[in-house]
Amino acid sequence: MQSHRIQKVLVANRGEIALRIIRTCEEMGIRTVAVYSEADRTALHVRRASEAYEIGPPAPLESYLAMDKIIQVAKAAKCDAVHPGYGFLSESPDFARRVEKSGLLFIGPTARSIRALGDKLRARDIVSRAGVPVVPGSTEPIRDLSHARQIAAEFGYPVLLKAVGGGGGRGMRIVKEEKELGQALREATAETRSAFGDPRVYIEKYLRHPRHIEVQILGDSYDNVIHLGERECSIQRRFQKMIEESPSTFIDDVLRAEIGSAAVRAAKASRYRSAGTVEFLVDEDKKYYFLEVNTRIQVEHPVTEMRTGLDIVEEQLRIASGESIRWKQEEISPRGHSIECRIYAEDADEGFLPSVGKIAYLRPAQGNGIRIDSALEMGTEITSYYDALISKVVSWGIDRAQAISRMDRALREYLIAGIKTTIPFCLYVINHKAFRNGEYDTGFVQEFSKRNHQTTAADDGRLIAAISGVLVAGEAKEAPILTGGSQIKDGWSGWKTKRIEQEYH
Amino acid sequence: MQSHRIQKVLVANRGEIALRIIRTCEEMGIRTVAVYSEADRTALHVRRASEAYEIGPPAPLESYLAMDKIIQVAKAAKCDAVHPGYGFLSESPDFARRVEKSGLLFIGPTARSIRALGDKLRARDIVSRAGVPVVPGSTEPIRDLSHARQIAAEFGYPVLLKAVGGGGGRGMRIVKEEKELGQALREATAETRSAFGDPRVYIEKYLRHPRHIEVQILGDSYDNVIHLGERECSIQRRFQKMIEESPSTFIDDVLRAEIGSAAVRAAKASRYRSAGTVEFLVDEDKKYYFLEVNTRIQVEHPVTEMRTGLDIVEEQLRIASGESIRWKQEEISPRGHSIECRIYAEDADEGFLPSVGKIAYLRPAQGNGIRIDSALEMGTEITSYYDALISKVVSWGIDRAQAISRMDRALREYLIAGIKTTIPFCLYVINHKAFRNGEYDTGFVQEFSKRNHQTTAADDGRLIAAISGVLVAGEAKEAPILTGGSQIKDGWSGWKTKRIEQEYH
Amino acid sequence: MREFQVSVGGRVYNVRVPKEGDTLLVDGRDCKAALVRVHGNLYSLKLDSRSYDLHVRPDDGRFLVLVEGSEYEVWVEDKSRPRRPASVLRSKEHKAFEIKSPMPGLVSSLKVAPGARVSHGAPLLTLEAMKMENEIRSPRGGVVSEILVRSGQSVEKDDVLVRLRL
Amino acid sequence: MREFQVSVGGRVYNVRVPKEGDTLLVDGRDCKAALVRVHGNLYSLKLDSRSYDLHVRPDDGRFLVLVEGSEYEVWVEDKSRPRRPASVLRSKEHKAFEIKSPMPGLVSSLKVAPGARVSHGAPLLTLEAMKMENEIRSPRGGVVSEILVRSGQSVEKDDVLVRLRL
Repeated sequence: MQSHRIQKVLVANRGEIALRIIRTCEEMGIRTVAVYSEADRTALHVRRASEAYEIGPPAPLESYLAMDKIIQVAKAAKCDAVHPGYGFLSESPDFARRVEKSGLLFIGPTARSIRALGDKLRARDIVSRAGVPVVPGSTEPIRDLSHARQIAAEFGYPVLLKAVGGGGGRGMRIVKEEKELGQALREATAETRSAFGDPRVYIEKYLRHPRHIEVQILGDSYDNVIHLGERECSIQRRFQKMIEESPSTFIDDVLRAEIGSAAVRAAKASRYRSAGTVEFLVDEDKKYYFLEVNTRIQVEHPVTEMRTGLDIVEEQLRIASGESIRWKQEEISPRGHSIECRIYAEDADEGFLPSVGKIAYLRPAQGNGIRIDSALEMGTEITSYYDALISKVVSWGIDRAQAISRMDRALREYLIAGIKTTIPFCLYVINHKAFRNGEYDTGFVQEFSKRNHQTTAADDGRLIAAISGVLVAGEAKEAPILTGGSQIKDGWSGWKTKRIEQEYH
Repeated sequence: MQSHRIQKVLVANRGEIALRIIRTCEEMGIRTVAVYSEADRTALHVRRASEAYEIGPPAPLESYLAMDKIIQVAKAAKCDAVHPGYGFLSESPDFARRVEKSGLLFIGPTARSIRALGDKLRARDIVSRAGVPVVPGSTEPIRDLSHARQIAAEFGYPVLLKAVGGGGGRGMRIVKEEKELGQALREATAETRSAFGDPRVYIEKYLRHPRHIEVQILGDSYDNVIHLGERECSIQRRFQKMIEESPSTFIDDVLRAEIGSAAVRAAKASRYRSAGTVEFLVDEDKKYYFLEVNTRIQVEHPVTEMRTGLDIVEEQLRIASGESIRWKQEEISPRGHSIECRIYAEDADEGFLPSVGKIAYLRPAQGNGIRIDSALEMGTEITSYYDALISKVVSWGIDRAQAISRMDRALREYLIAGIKTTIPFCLYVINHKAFRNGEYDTGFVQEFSKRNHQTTAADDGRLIAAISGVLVAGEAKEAPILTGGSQIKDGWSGWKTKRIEQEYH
Repeated sequence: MREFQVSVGGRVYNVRVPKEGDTLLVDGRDCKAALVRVHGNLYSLKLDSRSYDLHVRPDDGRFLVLVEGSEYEVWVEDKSRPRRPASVLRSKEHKAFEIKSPMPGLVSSLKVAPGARVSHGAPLLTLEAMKMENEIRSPRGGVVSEILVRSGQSVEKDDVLVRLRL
Repeated sequence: MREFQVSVGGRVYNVRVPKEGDTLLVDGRDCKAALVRVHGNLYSLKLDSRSYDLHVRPDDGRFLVLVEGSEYEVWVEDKSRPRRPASVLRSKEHKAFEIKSPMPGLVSSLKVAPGARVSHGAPLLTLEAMKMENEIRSPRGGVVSEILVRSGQSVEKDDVLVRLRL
């Protein structure tokens, strides 16, 4: 493969990841082309790109998933490469193939790798041949209920039904006992078909209290692979990650090195190119099992960037242009601790109900050790067309305690008005004893939901809301109902220092 | 000295540095007390502090410089320490002494150190006894014009008149030849008296094309001193720094180590406690000369934090509480490159004329490698009462080129509407060939002003402004003057890719 | 002295505001409070000496108040004006209560029928949106007086789904 | 086709806007431009396929336009409406020109006298503010018709300092 300096990249995505890719391109002197749906006319990724083209209605199938239109724009705008981001077309081997057939570089793995690793059974086969342990499970798709019964019995309940055709928790079902198997199989098959156009499911042993630990890898076109350390992603809800951190508190340096080299072996076995993530489950006995490979930039990649100082998107662009990896494994020396909180437009107190609306006020957190990736601005409309992830807050600290304190400070500073967000939920988690002690597993959020916790220090918040309601109500009416005028005034004075909690709790 | 965990800190400052100190306190679980003038009722440092008290009218003498009121609030609010920030009372030995006499910890050096180092002649004497070279100059204050003539003749013109009583460029005058000496002496004396209440000036040899390089140091109460590497601050205007970076491109590792150890010697000679900065000039022959010690947190401290991972305010708080320094010199291993651009409310194209007004729109830059320290929010009033520094943009990169590219990207992303800012000027500098090559000295900005450069790519900007003026004018009138309605519309489409520069330049 | 009854998330406060001074009486206890507008709907509340950033949006007779990341619905009733007819606020808050769709979506199933007595947090129906099944729960207790949607129906944000009799 | 004359920082553009379509004629050259409002005074201009974030504040007959960090004063005159009397805009831009104080401060010295012919950039007076001596220079050429302040006088932001005859 010849080295080719990339001049212009089409970013086939939207939201924070599109903006994040555009930023790195701009820093590298690479021009960018944004594509956008009718719903995103004034989106930040559109305005920050060098050029932008509308490609269709809001529904993803007609815009961000419309391969033909996207490739057509890339060619018309004289791009030489396409970056798919995450989600949308990022793990479509067809898209990768068609991009490359059009004479454009695909910033990601080869179509062949995406296809091989996207078939979860094939991926398990490839990596287990490379000597990496996989979660015990079936080696072929489930044919019917009796086949499922037979395999489940072999591994023992609980078992997990999983999609062959794709990852990310879609189509997954936990089956605790045999009588649940029939319905779970029907649901999983239906969900899998609709998510991936492939109804095949297979069965894995369900590990109890596992930790989700993944390794960031980089591979080039010359069979070089290095890893950039691990991320712990056990704070999940319905298999969707919510909080990630690096390093993991659960593993020691010996296991860390072992998992890192297992990830490199897995990547080499699939001749992996570009940035990717090898996911593992680690059980209570600290045994690790390969889960899957995500063949794209990951939402949580910033925690690795904060620790290593590398720009993973830059490395992707360099690798795509034919460079070999610039770093030797021993040159990668992560520093400190990093945490990412995903901010979703959801109401955690109402079962994580999505929240839509216009951003009425925005004040991002800033300062030392805080990085925010988002495409929010005042006036941005959060719609139900797209993913509810609206912002990522990433903290770095010299140690885990500092990374947590900074995250806490940043989440309190961050104001997003107009929609409900998971900021209170994230505050709840990072201040929870189990999280502070690093003693949590993938069941954490489920426990939270079961116990019907409220994330908010409800009494305090309600009291403050009540008082401000009274005072604003006084102001809102043209004829002030609060005579004396001292409730809404231009300033304050006052010397009392007692905390309100002391009085009202 | 006994170790005493600090519980509550009064922050005797405003603006970005007050907010920055409050953030670290919050992260350390320390409560904060803000004081504010009538002009700052809704300032962010007031709202982010645990408690806040109004102390007087906008004029600094009646509020942020009012020692009595500040100490009174600190005691009434049961603080155990006072952080002075930079500027205002930070280098007043009287304030430090009075704080400590009130039973509060002063987060900074001892009053004795501040007094000794604040007297610039005494400081030169202390450090030169410790074997650190100082800029050639007089060892006593100037008595009168004939005394000045005699000393100037001894060192040869040009010479520099400098205040004995304080630093920061106040009262400084360059004298190129003898006939200018009389007026310069009068002006310097007057300015010095009004700035520091001390009319004494002295004479230093004026170095040609010097680089301003300073070393961040930390000292504790047990005579331990370490340094955190250097900062190059040669982009200055009227002796006010505008852009700083670390490491310096001008010195090699041998000189770097030498200057670092000279700084430590200088600090030890003055039994320095807390964070401080030892400033040097380095001439064309790479000879270095001690300039002065800044006995406080420095505006540009974030570039050191970005590289070392340390939080300098946290170290100040720990040292003030009686801890010894947590780090050995060999544990300090700076990584990558960092640059700070100071954003002033000034119009660089009009001789850096201050600009006042309300922030009409604010969109901070975000993303990988960018830290913004500011206390701006939409609606913030920029007044002429206080310093024109409204924001600091700090970038980090794995190397200098990346730190510059990221700064460039961030400055383009950063929107501050409603006042004029030095963002265009900073863009001009960091894209200037001399800066890119690292070949600049303290005369850079003066050269810029002399040549009457415009910072803006004027033609392009004017054309865009003109077109948007026409289109908004069309929208502004109730009856649209632009029939057809397609100029202001809800979206765009279009396929032309040529750049406007190609057409209009 | 004016008197208000304020309802927030199921809790009711009695707030008395004096003609002069900053000291409110909240459920009979002293509370020094002053509010200042920062910009637009952003306010700073100083309660004793602590300050809080608040975003307060008037919305359909109530206030949506953002406090430390959480949004509260606040209903304010001026008890000092008893001679006015029952206000809109009052009728909304105390007589009938409408549960609106928080987002556009597809009603996938109904969990209650008219006449059912529901408590705070009881599931009313599920809504498919953002690729997820979302349970809509009752924000307060009452009796279901009307269900305005059926399974399979598309709804827009703010469409009324269910009416409760309180 | 409507015709505008636009003055920005000493440069004058002739802009023709067609009744339909996005293609403007700027000084006779084609230019595909579409403006969309993002929020408040924030706009996004798409010029050919490039986009620019703009903040546009109407201010006293002109527009203050922020483009890539720099603020421009834009004066727009509608040439298609010749029958209207000379507008306020026009009189301000083309007949008399007022130089206002950009900030509160103290006039420390005057550099010109009435009747003086000044060119773009000529120093008019110095103003002490923010602890600095600031030179106020003429934003355009003309003849000083009136000086409204004297040395030692305090001025507020936007006080008129000098009037020019253009």
